[in-house]
Amino acid sequence: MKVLQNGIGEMLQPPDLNAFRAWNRAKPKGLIDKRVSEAEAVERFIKDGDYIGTELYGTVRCPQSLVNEIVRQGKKDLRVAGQGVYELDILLASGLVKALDHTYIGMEVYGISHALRREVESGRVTCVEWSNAGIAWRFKAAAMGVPFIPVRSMLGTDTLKYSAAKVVEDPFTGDPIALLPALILDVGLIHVHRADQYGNAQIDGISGFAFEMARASKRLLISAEEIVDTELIRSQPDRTIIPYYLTDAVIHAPFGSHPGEMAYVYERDEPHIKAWVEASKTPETAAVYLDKYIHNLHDHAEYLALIGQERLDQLKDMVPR
Amino acid sequence: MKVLQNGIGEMLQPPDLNAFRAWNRAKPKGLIDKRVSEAEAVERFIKDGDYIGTELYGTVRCPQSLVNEIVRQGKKDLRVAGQGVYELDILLASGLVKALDHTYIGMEVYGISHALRREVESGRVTCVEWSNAGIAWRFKAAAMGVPFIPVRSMLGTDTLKYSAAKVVEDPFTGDPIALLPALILDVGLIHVHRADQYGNAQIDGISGFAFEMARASKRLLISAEEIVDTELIRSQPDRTIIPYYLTDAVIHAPFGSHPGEMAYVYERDEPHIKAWVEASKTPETAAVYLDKYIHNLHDHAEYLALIGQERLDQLKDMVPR
Amino acid sequence: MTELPYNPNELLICTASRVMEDGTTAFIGTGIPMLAGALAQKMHAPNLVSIFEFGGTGAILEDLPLAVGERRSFHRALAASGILDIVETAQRGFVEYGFLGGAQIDPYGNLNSTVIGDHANPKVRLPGSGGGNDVGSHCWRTIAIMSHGKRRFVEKVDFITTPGYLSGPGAREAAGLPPGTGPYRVVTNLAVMGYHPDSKRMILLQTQPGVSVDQVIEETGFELLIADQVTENPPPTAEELRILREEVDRDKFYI
Amino acid sequence: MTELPYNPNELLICTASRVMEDGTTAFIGTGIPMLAGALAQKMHAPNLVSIFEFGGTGAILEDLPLAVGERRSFHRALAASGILDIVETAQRGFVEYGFLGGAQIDPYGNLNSTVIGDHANPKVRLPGSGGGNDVGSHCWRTIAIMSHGKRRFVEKVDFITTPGYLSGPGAREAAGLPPGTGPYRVVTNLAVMGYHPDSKRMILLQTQPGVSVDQVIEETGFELLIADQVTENPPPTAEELRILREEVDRDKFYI
Repeated sequence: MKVLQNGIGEMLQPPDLNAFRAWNRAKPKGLIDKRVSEAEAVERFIKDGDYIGTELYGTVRCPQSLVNEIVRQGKKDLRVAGQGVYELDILLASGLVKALDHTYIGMEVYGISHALRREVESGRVTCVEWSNAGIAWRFKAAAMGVPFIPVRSMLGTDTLKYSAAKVVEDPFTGDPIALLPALILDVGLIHVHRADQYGNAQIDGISGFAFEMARASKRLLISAEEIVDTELIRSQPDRTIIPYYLTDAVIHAPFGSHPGEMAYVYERDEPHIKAWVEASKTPETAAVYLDKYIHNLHDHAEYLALIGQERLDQLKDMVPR
Repeated sequence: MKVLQNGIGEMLQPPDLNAFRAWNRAKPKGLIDKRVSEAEAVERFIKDGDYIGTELYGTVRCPQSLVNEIVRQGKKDLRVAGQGVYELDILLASGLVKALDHTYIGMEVYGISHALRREVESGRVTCVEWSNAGIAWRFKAAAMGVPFIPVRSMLGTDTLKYSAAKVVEDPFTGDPIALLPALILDVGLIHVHRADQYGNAQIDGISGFAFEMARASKRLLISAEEIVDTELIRSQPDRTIIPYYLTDAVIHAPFGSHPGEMAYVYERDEPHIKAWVEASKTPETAAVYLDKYIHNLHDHAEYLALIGQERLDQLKDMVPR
Repeated sequence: MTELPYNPNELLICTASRVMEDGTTAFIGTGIPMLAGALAQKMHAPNLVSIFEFGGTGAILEDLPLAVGERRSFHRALAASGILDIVETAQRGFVEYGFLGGAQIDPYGNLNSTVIGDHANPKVRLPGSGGGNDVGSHCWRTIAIMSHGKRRFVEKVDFITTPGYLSGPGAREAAGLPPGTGPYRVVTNLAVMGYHPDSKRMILLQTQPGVSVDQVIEETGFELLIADQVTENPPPTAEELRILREEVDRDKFYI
Repeated sequence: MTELPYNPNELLICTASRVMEDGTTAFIGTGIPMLAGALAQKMHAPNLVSIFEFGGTGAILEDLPLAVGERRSFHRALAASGILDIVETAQRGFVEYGFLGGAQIDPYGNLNSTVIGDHANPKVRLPGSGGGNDVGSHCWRTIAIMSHGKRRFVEKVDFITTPGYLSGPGAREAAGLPPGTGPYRVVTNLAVMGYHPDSKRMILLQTQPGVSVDQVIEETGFELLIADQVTENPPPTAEELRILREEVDRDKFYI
């Protein structure tokens, strides 16, 4: 089984499955009340230089209240699994990112990310390239507890050349196939529809890559629109996508995805997103935005107060019933 | 990336992912009414010598009405993914199996399978060995559309030696790791709680390996306790574990898992299972059982009539509400 | 030239929607592909199954999704799963069409959406592959939607983000990509192009209404093959425009 | 010897249940492990998390499951997923205890549940690995429950279905199995055994009530190491027996 090609990208987070096993063994398995504030969760579980990831992405079911708290506390030199929109744009504009396992950072229909351009073109942020599924597959490998996963994406392209993947000869067929290294996060951040105090979580609608990322994270912070009684979890165990033992902290975060949407609960705040797209065009205007919506506020409650109950109600009412 | 060990077991179904892709491309993608009887489904979609698999296993959510029809039509020389209890015991006792990718065939609390002993010790059935997860992982590889999957099971054992797996040196860490070949079924048989006429299916409770097997099957037969309107499917799309385009036939099979159980619907018929354990001890007594419950009956409706409405109601009533 | 009854986006959308056959599956990305897919569903392809990257399958595209993961992408869908179920479904060969875009395309349909200039020292850092590389690797037939110009249609892209035919015939298979897959059409404001079956190089098939072959050649930065008979793509019909404006994009988000 | 207040199965169940600590996870198989797990939950380990192979996590074991996939295995559970989520959770190192059985065991804890005689020409075809090999590969500490006898405790098993310490110290790691995992205890009707930290060979730790060390040696088909101080495993307590009979196995399915 020959190695045909080695990606030249840096392995930002080398996979050590045996260390991951030892870490997981030591995690508490009892039913413990894990509810904390955003401030406490970020303070206790995220360190400068950590490798973090956010799910789903910045305008859809995004752990935005946690991302805002990371910016507020100025956790820096972060390495980030880079598939995102608004949330990663905010981190980049705040100068907290050192390196990206990059697949897509942009503003979707609003085009390219100005923060990404500034940070990468200036050399302040380095990028290792992957495809969207490539990043999710790397989480899947970690979630399976194996060091790599075979895929047929990325082959023949510069995306693979500038990644840390390898191309090998499949020992069963002799054909070339890509092997992507497992990606184990120091911290995973996932926003869900509901969770109980122990960290059992449910998601409604598409689940993005929450299943894989939750299982690929050494520390897992779950923010939830709603905290529910464990009896609800036990009454429909097949709805549990994240079992409690994976979870380190549970944060009650109503409208936690704002300005992003939450399927069935509230719509995205389009004017707010557009406002950021405008503000992000220069460091100065971005700084004004970040001060107004993050630094000048103590917590998510003050953020929601600033957005205003009237607007939040509108976003709820926009959801088709 | 060195190959350190090659299993000496026969590759009963060599994985050809490119042929699988071409097959899947040709499957109809439109919404077509796929409802047929057990007889028509087995007649049209299963051939002598096919490689088949059943999910979950023979006393739990098992496609028993379809397995009984296979026996009734005498489809022979079957190659089977061998993780089962009652359902595979019935196939073995009927002499329809030629080879097994084997992990477990037994009667659970009632001990070993007499049919398995007779067929294998006589040399009529050959076995290639795997672990339970090993077989499911092979389905997962096929479901992913890749030729193999890395795992840390089976290493160092005769289970691997007598399988068709390989052990290679992980090119990222240098450690030995097992690669299991994808397992693509000619026909997969899965029993579910409810499906619509197009083959969109839902399962309540544990899902065993239905997700993986459905996606690893060239032809997929879905039997369902209940046929529901597609509007119900569309009203909760996150409950769809098997999307319609995977499905070739939809069979309405109330009590389709009998004598096995169906979670939340009916309990297992313990005395009936015990009766088979007794009957299976000799070819003669097994034949009497098979005549009574399969060959002397035209279809599943006659089978249910033989079991009797009173007994079926009891099995429903035994489910805790 | 007189005022046209449609705008450039409307032309692109109608052209792309006509490319898709009924009863097949299409991997739908943000923007114009969504409108093309929705229009096709309402015109000639009622059984076109829309597949969205982050998990939506078979959604009814009543309202226009603004993002591939948002709730409209699984509105009354037949299934709502996750990104890997979707991409693995494509990897298994279930997805016929895929839509792609990029800042640069070369004669073999290779696309760049990663970087202008050197990767280590970029002139312009672009958003990156996203799902593009996955779509370009696994879908049977990919359709690139571009705005036509010399700086976008180049002999050599700065970075191959998404595989076209790579270096030419046989190159995809040699790289391990699934046989029989690859670029199918390029739809631009000036023309519709395909690929020569033997050389796998881009070939002009249709010009957009009022556009000459010479114009297309002029705006293309590499030697473009020309079909024996280049036809003119019919302009958007009144029915297409009505559905597009009144049903598909009521809020005029894109058009 | 007078009539004992408990039967052999009750002794095995109580002994196995005592081995499990609270606040950990146990991969529960059909039969005696289920009763041991349920008893432990009701005795000293209320926070012992039961994990069933086919998807049940954290079930309340009110009624006794007859099979690892049946509805009692996810009764009021915290999660009901599938076999691969469970085994991959073990592969990620989350599962502390695993229960195993077999027809033969050797001094290194290797187990045979596949075949007696030659694989190509078997004397007795056994049920096979099932989840055994997975449990023995991924769980941190495995507990084998056997009935003690010369024909079961053999110098060399006919077939290594499930890995113990294989050929001895370092062999699991050399084979690629996760470091720090392996056989922990063997619970039989005659004794409780562990493994020597250096040689990884089976060592007698406890005798069952009324059983002598010589008896155990006599019934073991290989040289058994003997701990400096072999204690006697206390007989099942009245409380253990009451809970076992009145709550865990009301229907007397196993006892």
